[in-house]
Amino acid sequence: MTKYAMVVDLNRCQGCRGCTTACKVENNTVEGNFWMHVFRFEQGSFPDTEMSFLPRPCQHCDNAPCVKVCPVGARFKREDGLVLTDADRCIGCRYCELACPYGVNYFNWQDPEKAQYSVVDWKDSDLQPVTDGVVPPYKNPDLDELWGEEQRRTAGGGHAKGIMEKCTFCVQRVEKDLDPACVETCPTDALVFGDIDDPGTPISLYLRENRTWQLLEEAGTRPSVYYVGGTPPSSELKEIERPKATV
Amino acid sequence: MRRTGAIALIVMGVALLLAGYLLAAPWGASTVADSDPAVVGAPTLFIIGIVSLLSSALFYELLPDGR
Amino acid sequence: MSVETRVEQKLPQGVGRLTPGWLVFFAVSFVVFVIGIGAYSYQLSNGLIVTGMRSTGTMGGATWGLYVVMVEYFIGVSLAGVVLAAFVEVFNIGALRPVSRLAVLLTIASLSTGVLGVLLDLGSPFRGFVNMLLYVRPQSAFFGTFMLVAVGVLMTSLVYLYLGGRRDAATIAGTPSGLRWFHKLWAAGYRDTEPERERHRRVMFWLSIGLVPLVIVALSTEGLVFGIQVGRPGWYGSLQGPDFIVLAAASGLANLVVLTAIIRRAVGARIPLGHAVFKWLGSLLLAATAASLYFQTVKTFTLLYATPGNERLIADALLRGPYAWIFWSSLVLMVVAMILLVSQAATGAWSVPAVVAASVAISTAAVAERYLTVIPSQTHGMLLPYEPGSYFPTWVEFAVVGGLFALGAILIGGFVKVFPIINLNSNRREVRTDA
Amino acid sequence: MSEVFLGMPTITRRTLVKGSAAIVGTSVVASNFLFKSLDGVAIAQETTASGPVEDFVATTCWIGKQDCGMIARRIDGRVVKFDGNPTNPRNVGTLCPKGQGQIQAMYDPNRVKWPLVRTNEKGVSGEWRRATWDEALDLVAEKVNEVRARDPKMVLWQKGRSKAKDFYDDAFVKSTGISKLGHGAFCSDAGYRALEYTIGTHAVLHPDFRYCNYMLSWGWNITNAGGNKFCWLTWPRHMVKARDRGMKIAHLDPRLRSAGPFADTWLPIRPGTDLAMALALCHELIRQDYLDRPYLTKYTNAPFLIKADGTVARVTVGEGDEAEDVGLVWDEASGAAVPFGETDDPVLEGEFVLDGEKVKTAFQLFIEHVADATPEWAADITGLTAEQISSVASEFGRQAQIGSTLVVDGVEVPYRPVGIMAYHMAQQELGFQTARAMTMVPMLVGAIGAAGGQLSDFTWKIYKNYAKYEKLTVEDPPYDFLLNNSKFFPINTGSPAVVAGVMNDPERYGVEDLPEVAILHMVNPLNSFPSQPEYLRSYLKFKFVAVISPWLSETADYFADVVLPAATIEKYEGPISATDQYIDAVTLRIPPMEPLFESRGEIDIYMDLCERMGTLYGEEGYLAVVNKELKLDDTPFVLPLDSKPEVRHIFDQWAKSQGIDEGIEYFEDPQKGVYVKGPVSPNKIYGYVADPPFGGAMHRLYGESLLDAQQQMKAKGAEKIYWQDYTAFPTWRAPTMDASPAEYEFYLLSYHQIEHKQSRTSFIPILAELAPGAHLDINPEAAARLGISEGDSVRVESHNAVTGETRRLTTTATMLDSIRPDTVAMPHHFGMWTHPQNEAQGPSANEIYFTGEGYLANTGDQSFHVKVKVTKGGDA
Repeated sequence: MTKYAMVVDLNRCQGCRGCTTACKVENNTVEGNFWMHVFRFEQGSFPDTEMSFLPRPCQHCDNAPCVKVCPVGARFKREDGLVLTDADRCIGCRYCELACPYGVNYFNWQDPEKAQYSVVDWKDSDLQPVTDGVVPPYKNPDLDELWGEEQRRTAGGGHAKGIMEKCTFCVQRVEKDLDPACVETCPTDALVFGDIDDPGTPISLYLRENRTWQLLEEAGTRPSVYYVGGTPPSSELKEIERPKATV
Repeated sequence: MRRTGAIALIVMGVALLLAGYLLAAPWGASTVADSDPAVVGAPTLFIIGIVSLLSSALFYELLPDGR
Repeated sequence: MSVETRVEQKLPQGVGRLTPGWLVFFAVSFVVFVIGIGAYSYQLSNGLIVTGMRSTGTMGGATWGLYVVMVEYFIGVSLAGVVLAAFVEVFNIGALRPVSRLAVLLTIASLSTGVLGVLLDLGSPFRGFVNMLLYVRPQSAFFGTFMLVAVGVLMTSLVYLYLGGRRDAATIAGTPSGLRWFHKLWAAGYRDTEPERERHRRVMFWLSIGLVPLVIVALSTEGLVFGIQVGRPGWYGSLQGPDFIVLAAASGLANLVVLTAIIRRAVGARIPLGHAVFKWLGSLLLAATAASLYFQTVKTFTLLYATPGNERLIADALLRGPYAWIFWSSLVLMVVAMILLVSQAATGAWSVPAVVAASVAISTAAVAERYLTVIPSQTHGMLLPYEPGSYFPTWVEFAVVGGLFALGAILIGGFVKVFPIINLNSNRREVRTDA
Repeated sequence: MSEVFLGMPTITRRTLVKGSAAIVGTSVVASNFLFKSLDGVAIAQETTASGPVEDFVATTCWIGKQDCGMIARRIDGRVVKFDGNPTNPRNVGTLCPKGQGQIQAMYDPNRVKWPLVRTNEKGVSGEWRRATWDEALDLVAEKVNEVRARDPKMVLWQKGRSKAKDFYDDAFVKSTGISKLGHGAFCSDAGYRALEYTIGTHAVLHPDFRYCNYMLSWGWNITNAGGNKFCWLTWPRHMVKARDRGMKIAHLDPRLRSAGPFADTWLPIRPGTDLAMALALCHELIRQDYLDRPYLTKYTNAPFLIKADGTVARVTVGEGDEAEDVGLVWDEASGAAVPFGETDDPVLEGEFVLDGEKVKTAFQLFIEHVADATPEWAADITGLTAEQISSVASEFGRQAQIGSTLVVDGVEVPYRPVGIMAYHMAQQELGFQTARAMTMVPMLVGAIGAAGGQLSDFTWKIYKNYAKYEKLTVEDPPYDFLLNNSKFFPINTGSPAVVAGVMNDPERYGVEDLPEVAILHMVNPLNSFPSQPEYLRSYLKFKFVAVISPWLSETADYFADVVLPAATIEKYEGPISATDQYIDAVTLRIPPMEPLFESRGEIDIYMDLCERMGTLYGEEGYLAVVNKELKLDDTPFVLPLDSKPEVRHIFDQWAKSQGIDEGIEYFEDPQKGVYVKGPVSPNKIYGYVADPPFGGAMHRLYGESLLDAQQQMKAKGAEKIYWQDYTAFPTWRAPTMDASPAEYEFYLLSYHQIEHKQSRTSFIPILAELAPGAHLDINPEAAARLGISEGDSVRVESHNAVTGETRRLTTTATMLDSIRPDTVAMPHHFGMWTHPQNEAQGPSANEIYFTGEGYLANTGDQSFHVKVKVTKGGDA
């Protein structure tokens, strides 16, 4: 069996948000939606302060609260560990978002084209010959495809108003044996992705050689994301340099 | 007749409720199968079951007296 | 209009008689309803972006807002009516029999608005309707809302209303009027024979016996929607269900009191809605309010002792933070209502305005309580150190909620003009005299 | 194209699998129709008969400084994603947020789409008409040639940053003979000058991350910005690996944010006091005897005998043409002064009598120079504690393991696993001498060019300035408009701010001829350089300004007569070094698409411009310089000088000249893309084992020519503020800004955020989303005193301690505990206005910095320090 998981090595993470950007480009997510969010934290007061970073993808929990509450089975857990959202099934009740203690769900509050960094006119007529009018111009056709054995539209579905979406571990890349976009781009290799059922993969090695912890272990969600280094976030932390997340 | 019909509707209702429930997506959150009903539309059976149960009352009360 | 003039003198309780006051009431309700539809169409075409709701976490919003607050409120309100009617039936409480139809109607109206509210809140409402029929999962608490509340309770209430009104329908079906076809249809051949009465009593008894647990279970799932959430401080806990039910009972009775008072005033003193009814309702309200206040007090004390950490986030938000004014005002309203009711119970002097005042206070507090259940755990209950969020409804949400209230008003207001709202057979003599 | 309802394939498959009734499938299709019409949520999937065609192109990043290798994924020829190229040693398949985000920049319809000609007056926001390339190029060629005919130097070519190898820029400048200005004065150039002067390399300081165990991260913006030679990405890669090995980091910075969690020790030093800190470290290293005497005596001028007048005691060695003046050192054995090199063991410390005159070794003078620079003394100045300073020095000395060696790839190299990482540390008034003082810290322990020690450039190639600075010349006016060899800046970086000052008041600087035409290539002085008012006035004096840029810069908006649209990434450029310092590699930028709109690659633009100016062909022409710079001369791949080549052909020739048989196709191949030559030899990396050692440069601990320049400047009547920092050793003085009144209680710093690259990314929406706009970081303690809280609008007013001028801006306060309470800081990426994304981004700190006396280093480099007062309120 294949069981995908991710390691986030906080001893290496620079908090650069390259992962966030790669995710946004790969998955064409709209403004304000951060499937991969990177917290930047500060704690203490001068001169005894500390800073830390914390990338927060979907935790792809083995005991996923979002899956349990989904009324229509749009949110489901695959045997290989991925927790996905069927864009054809979702009714937009946002119950999964309430159930998730990590805050990883993002709803399409409006027509995605309008939310697609519309300060720039992607429909500009001089751009049309190159892009054929697609919005955004880097629109990834894979997102509209059906993926996995279950053949459901789980890669974001090209986004649609009124439905929920979240990090997919880049199912469209994983199915092609590629790393998720965030992992691929991470400048300091702080993100590791792979099959933890296979002892020979780099991630299995990483898990054997490092002490790990998980986000909100007490919530019993059994995440598929393992953190190395750093410390679990506490309420002492103050988030700084927040992205513009309002829509 | 009245009683039999009502009981039949109740039995059918309970059966449909059970069927609807059992054929709906099972409890569980670890497989793709957990997200799908065994039969698409199983919840509709459940609703028909409720309707059947309630119609037993209507049937029982509304069925005209035999002449 | 000739038809009106003809029926005016014949049908009881002003049925079929469109008074100026009622016309104004209905017109206003209709306008508010149409505004609600307009606002909703705007929401439908632009997406939920037009509401104040936003994603939790990085976006710092509440993903469930006023709609869900009102859904919780409406569904809560629905509890009391049909349960009261069932008790009246099972325990044969004669004093309350006059209002049992109104009670069931209140249930139907508030359930309809509540269930509609759920749909209005969906990002994809039409797909939501269809996919619920095709896929709804028992593990999700929404199964309870959809199957048990929306289908089970609502349909049972309709059957209850229908069967309970059959005798009255038969009574007035003899009166010639433009509505006679309707009353005849309702009566469906009822001739008030003893076997029929006996069958009716039997059906109503068993229906009531089945109904009460169904309603309790179904409505508890509304509390469970939040109670099963491990990921939200302030939500997880077995008390969410009972807490919901107790407040539901109080808010439902409060609404019933207000409605009864309105009907009494509108239809006139000739109907059997004396102080006895208000005494009963007031006493029941007192019991429900006391229980609710008890829950509320326990909750407040628990919050005061919240340890630093997750629950403290919510405690601070409620007791001292941005929600403090709502929290404390709702508590004050409950206490004021409690004082009003207790003082009347103690003296035995029940005054309609005082009971109504207490009811309005309780109903308002209930809305506030539902708000405090739904919203703060989203804006201030993130377990990861997101910045606290905020939520304030937009005009669209207010307009849509206004439309829901208007719909409820139209349902009830419309019903009283086509069917006697007060049980004719609860006190046959009076009714006959009246006729 | 046909539309297919979404649910259909799903349902069909499920129906088969689950065996449900077909009617259900039908109902779902029907319901999908409902959703589509009612909810508008059904997602239409567009399919073509053949399906989309996916392919990949190797290219390099364009947005930042170091040009990481990338693979562009294309769908039907449209780029949908850039990923890192795994074969590129520099980024090994990774990309930073800017690298990822630039895809939006490429498609940005707010780019300059076609040549623009101004239709309104200059000095205000521009109005434009669309022109053809022919018309625009003819116009530029005509205006430039008009001035060139009189004096080519009066044409000023200015560029922000040359991407890739700057051969095509150089070819333009050289073939036309015009003047050139870069961005260095606003960068680390004072540090470059200091290193060129001190050890001869054209670089600033970075440690040998491969072996370093203890690093002073001195103002290095570790998690946000680049460093010496590399962009951000490569340095952090090296750093995290070093930390995996156990390297410790002591971080000197008024802000902790720069290091994030990577500081093992944080020393929140007061801005502008680094020179004092460095002197105190030297003091402590000497006191604790952490000295590498063999290095100091063999490779530095420390043992030179210095006469009372500050000059080196010299003797002429050799005869005739061979004759040269050589410094004298004291030979203990013979008890006499001998020419350097004639004794293996010259005396390092001491005072001697030479020809009846007292002389001291340079090192003796240095010891005396830093004798008073105790940790306690520096503590007062730097705001640190004496213990902190002393312990850093001890750790640095202890970890240096003086005397040890390490075998690297079979070569035995002195091993001093300590070093300094400092990039823009020189951006202060005492910048040049600060960088020199900082270099002396690793010099004392012999870490320069050692394994694990202090590196600077990737090789030990000695830069031309090293020899030039042996003797500095100060001439009489008139000066050229760059003030070369002037009494103001005997060492002169060439600053656009100085040029602006000169243009505004030529008489004051003794300048007669001012430039008349400017060609501004991807440069935006009005926004990106401090002291906006200087540019607002001076750039109006140009009779003609041509701008080459993909976007309409603020400078273009106000001053351009013609704007020529340059392509972004979609063009050929190169060659581009792909080394990570330890592995040698080279690559090219390959256009992943045709240039968008009517934009063109710069090489095309310059060739066309030169053709019209008559400077393309011939022995002195553009193509001839290209041949020379790309080393195509004397190869079979030399470009003919009489025909204009395709740009792709130029690089094809270059690739073939490098022994790559496939030519440019090698670089276009996504499987290849990068030409990896293999590991760099330790003999190139480590100065001790270079041939000759350290490239043959004698390390100048003692700055004889600096002192000499001071004398010359005084003689020519230069003001003290210009000559005071021309001292033989770095000498502490309080920076001029400290004379501002006490109410200007804060030091203002501006800093770089990782999401942005200077001022050319803040309009990229996806990056602006992550780092949205300007704000003022302020310590909550200081803020509370001023009644300021998070999110408040604040007014920041700067004060020029020399002229008394004040400038102000309004921004939003952000509470940050990890900043000194006497320091406030702003990101420097904002303050632009030509792009719709710029709206509400807020101002740039550059608006309130000053330039000129007190705010320029003695090398003409810009200081990014100023004292400000902060008050609540102001117009938002």
